[in-house]
Amino acid sequence: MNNIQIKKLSMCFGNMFALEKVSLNIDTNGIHTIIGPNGAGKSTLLKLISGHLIPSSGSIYLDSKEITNLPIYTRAKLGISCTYQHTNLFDDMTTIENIKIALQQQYDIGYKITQNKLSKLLILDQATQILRRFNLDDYMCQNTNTLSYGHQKILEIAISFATKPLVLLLDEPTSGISLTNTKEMINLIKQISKTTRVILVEHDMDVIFNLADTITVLNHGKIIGQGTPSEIQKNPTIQSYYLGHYDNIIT
Amino acid sequence: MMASGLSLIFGQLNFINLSHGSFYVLGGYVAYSILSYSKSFLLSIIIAPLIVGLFGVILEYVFLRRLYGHKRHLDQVLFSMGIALITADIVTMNWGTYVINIRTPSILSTAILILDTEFPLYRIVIILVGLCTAISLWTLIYKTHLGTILRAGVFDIKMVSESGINVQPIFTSIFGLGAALAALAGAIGAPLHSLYPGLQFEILILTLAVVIIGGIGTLKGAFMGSLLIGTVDTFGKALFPEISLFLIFALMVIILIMKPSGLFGNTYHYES
Amino acid sequence: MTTKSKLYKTLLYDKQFSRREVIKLSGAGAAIYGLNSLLSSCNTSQIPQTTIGLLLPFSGIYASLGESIYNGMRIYFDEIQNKVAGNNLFIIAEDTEMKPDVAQQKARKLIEQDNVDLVTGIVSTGVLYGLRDYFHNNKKFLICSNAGGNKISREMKSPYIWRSSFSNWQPNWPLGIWAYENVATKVFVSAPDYGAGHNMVDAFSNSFQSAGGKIINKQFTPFPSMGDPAPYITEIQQSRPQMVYCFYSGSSAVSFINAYHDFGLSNDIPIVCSGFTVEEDVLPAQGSAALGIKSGLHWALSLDNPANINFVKKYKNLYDHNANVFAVQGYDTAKIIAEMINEVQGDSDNTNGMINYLKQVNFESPRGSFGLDANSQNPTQNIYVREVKEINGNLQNVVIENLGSFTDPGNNSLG
Amino acid sequence: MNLKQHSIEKNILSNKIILLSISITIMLVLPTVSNNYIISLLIEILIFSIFAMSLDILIGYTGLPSLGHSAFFGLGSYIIAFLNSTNAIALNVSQNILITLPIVILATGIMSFVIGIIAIRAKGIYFLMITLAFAQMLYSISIRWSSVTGGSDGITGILRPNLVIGSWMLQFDSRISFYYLVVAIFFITIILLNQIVNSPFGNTLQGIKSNQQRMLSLGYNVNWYKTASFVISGVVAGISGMLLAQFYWFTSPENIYWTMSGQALIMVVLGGNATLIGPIIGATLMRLLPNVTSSITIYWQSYMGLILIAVVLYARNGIVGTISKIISKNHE
Repeated sequence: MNNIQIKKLSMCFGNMFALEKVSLNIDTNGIHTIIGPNGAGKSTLLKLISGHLIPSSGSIYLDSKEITNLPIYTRAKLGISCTYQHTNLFDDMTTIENIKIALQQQYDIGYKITQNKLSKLLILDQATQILRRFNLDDYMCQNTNTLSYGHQKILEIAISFATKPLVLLLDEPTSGISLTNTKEMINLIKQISKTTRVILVEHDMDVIFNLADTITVLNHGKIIGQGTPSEIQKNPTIQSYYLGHYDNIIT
Repeated sequence: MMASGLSLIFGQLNFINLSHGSFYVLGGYVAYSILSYSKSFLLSIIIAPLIVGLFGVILEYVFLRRLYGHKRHLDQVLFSMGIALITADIVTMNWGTYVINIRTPSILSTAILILDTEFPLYRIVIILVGLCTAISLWTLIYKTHLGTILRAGVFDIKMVSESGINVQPIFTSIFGLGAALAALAGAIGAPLHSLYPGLQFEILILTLAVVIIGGIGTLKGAFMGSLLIGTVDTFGKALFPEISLFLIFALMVIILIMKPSGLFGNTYHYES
Repeated sequence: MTTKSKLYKTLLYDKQFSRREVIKLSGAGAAIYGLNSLLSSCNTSQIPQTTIGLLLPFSGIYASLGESIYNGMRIYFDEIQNKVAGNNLFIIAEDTEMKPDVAQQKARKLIEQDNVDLVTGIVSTGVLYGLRDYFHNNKKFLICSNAGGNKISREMKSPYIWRSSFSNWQPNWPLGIWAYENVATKVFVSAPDYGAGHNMVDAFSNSFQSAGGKIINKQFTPFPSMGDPAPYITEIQQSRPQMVYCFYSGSSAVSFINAYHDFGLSNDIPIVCSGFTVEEDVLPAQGSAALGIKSGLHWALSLDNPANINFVKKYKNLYDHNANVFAVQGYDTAKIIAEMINEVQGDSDNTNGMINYLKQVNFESPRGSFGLDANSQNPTQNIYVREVKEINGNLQNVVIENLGSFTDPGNNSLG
Repeated sequence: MNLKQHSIEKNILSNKIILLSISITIMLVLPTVSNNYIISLLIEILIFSIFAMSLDILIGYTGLPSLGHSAFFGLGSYIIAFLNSTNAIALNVSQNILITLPIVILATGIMSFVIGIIAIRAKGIYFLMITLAFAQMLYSISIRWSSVTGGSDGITGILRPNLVIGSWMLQFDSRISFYYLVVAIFFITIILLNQIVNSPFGNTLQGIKSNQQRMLSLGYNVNWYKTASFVISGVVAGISGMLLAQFYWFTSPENIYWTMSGQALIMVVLGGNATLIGPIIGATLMRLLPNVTSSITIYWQSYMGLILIAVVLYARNGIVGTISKIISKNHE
């Protein structure tokens, strides 16, 4: 269940291939990580899955249902939720309002012009619980643009999580945040992955080998390796291609 | 094409500058005043743009630089409306409410034969002036160092200023240049259109249409936009005179449906 | 109360004031007065006085017309020392901006807050029609001093709305026959695409055709601004008619006539037009491009009658440029209003008395002999054919023929 | 935490009810103490407030700056002119507001749906322009198609409505009775719009204004919501246009011209967007300002221009936004 299948996916920008005939099956539970040097096509792949980009050719399946050309919101309804590399929140709202907006979609009441007290309380309660789970409850009534960058990134994930996704796509969740926040983030992602499949694009090797259950390595828009963290570490081609300069970290 | 198109050549640096209509009108009126003092048409079309250009520089320096950025388009529209309202009063205060016309200079006021029909020489001169302006602007923007900075600046002010270039003065002077061009158009267009209170509001809507059809922030877009509108307007008037006004807006809707960011619009601005 | 009277007295007697200042200050007076009446709801009729509300455009493209009408009125009110029926006369002017909704608001203000005795002014037909039901339903008097929409003399007639200016039909119908007999038999017609444009064209073409003439083409151009007239001129150029009939006013008149001249048509194809196209307000801006154009109107600057000579001279002295037909309309309107109020001894509630007076108005106006027609509630007046000629270095509309006295038919039978 | 939040919300709600009932009372009592002119000013202000509020749903809540809102305002006024007026054009369906109002709502609803579904594809300033283009197209139709619209002369003789239920009839012929009708519609509109903007649907709209992309990735069909907001806004604008036409007994192409949209836009921005009270304050000022300044100076346009520039530069949140900012600062 909840497996994502990618077949011969290509994406061109002008004459340049960002992805070239990438085929990939993500069918094991847990955290799947996509790594690769800058410009390898990791973010592009993620955007293709979430629907922010439409591929030049190839197809994407969620549980053998084709989603290649579906709009973003339909995929979201099917259970694919994503976060953004740069934070993308509702700036002029408070933290809890951010979560509420996600929840009201989750409960499918976003179009209603009346709301009874019970559902109001239910959503409030849910939102508080989620914030508590992400350790954001202290900032509940603060405007999101007054939060620290680290907290903003956590909130970013919390919003996506609130929609109860089947697959959560995370684009560099730890980039640009402090060490303590990074640790917190790692824990959170681990927790989330117990209930939700996570696809993660990351730079930080520490994070990757801490979290990943499986790893896909991309380079120049092509897959050059796949496997568990230990397999990847042992793979000599990948070693020479990519991991060379991380030797000290791995060992 | 037509004189009003000239004022629109300058598609303005990602700034929805509706005060162009006001500059156009001021250009015409100032030229009229200079003409009645100096009796020289040439002098009036040289000095009027300088004065209005200076006015534009002051305006940019004091107010407009606070309003840059694509999130503030609405503010820009409202600001320009304010300027248009004030200019309307300045004009009636100084030049009265009667229709004013600048006489075509006598050397140019003959009609010449083109393909068996008579065509006024002055209009041909205007088209030539318009072409020259367009070409020199194109050279400025695409062939000079200044132009490169400018284009980069429109795209990403932060990046350019981080690379150590101060873009603000350049923007100011470009804005002044834009104002001066509009004034020039107003001055040489005045013999055709005549000047009257309320002119700026008509120009204002036309300016918007041109900028939008061409796409914001591109010189090419503005040029093509004014060309397209000019053509549609002229042919529309000739072929379907009764719905010519309708045609321009229908064209606008069709283009925006097909390309929601204008013909040559920068998708970068559109996305964000 | 006293502040206000003083203010108006000084204003209306002192000719040194320019119009702008007058409006500005009289407006201020009105505002103060309005506030007073709001606060104390005092009875305003302690001192005998007559107040006239004036609805004119003072901004936008018709601003010059509003100004001319106001100036013309002032000349007449000065002549009678601002006294009617023994009362002091006051004017409260409001800017209608050519918008029906603004005009409604201003009309209500004048009648309901300022308690004016009657309202006059109105330049554009749209505004007139927009106000029609208000005046009709509330039984308030409106003497229209310009707007020429035919309907107000016909299907939209109201006993309370009279017109001292013209109906769009009026100058054009006689002109059609004259043009057929004196200029050419085939005509190209061009006018802006709005009510007045169609009214004028219909009147002209009906009489032109009934006389035996042929209309080659009718061209309707965008309103209010025609933009660049070149495509229209080119169309005329290509169909090579014997004559062009047109109606334009304000800036369109200037750009149309100038472009017509620039394209070299003025020597080949004569223009016969509605008089507004080459009236004194636009003639200076048209200059020599207008030379030779023949037009039909109910007045001309050069009309040789004592009333006109007197009026034209006064106007020039006071305002430093030539009078125009709008100013004359203002002058006549002022006269009608003043005499009507004299007739009912200042009692503006005496509607029957006022209507009876209006039905028999007859006097020598600058336009020549002038009367109001009881049927159409519109003037009976002479229509003149004028030609733009250069006299002593000045361009002037010279009367070349008096077509006689006409009145609106009061129905749509003649176009 | 929950309880606290809840009590705050409850507090706000009860405050609103108090405010509403006070203003209703004032509105009902006013005619007894003021003169005719004040009432007609009030009627205008209320009608334009409804118009401005409808635009605010688009600008303030959904973040769609429209410069073509006069299209629906004018449409409403023309439809009522067709439905019943003494003019030859009219169909004279009925004077009963229970019949005419639904027709106006339906017609403007369909029109705004059609225009909306096309216009919402454009974003930001392009949305502004495409709405303007639609309005200007309607404007030229209204001038051109004179056999139906009366051309530039407009349509006169529009009748005031009545209310007929069975044999019971209420006439809104006189100014006072029409005033009460407008007051009623005004408050119904406020209550409805207030309900809408504070509902989950309202939150969705505000989310779209704040961050459209995020809304998409949360699974919201953004275009659907935008269209819905466009339709709601268009319908309310149509109702206000209908009322104005009935009040003036008249409609003309000027009601569709872009300056009418511009006026509404200024009302919203001046008063403060994303609040319902803002557009009302804006409408009040805009209708009173020319009335007051044009009596003092003929250069009232400059004052308008200066105010506009000042708002853009110094008070981007409008009067209401600025005042509430000052208050909250003082609290701190």
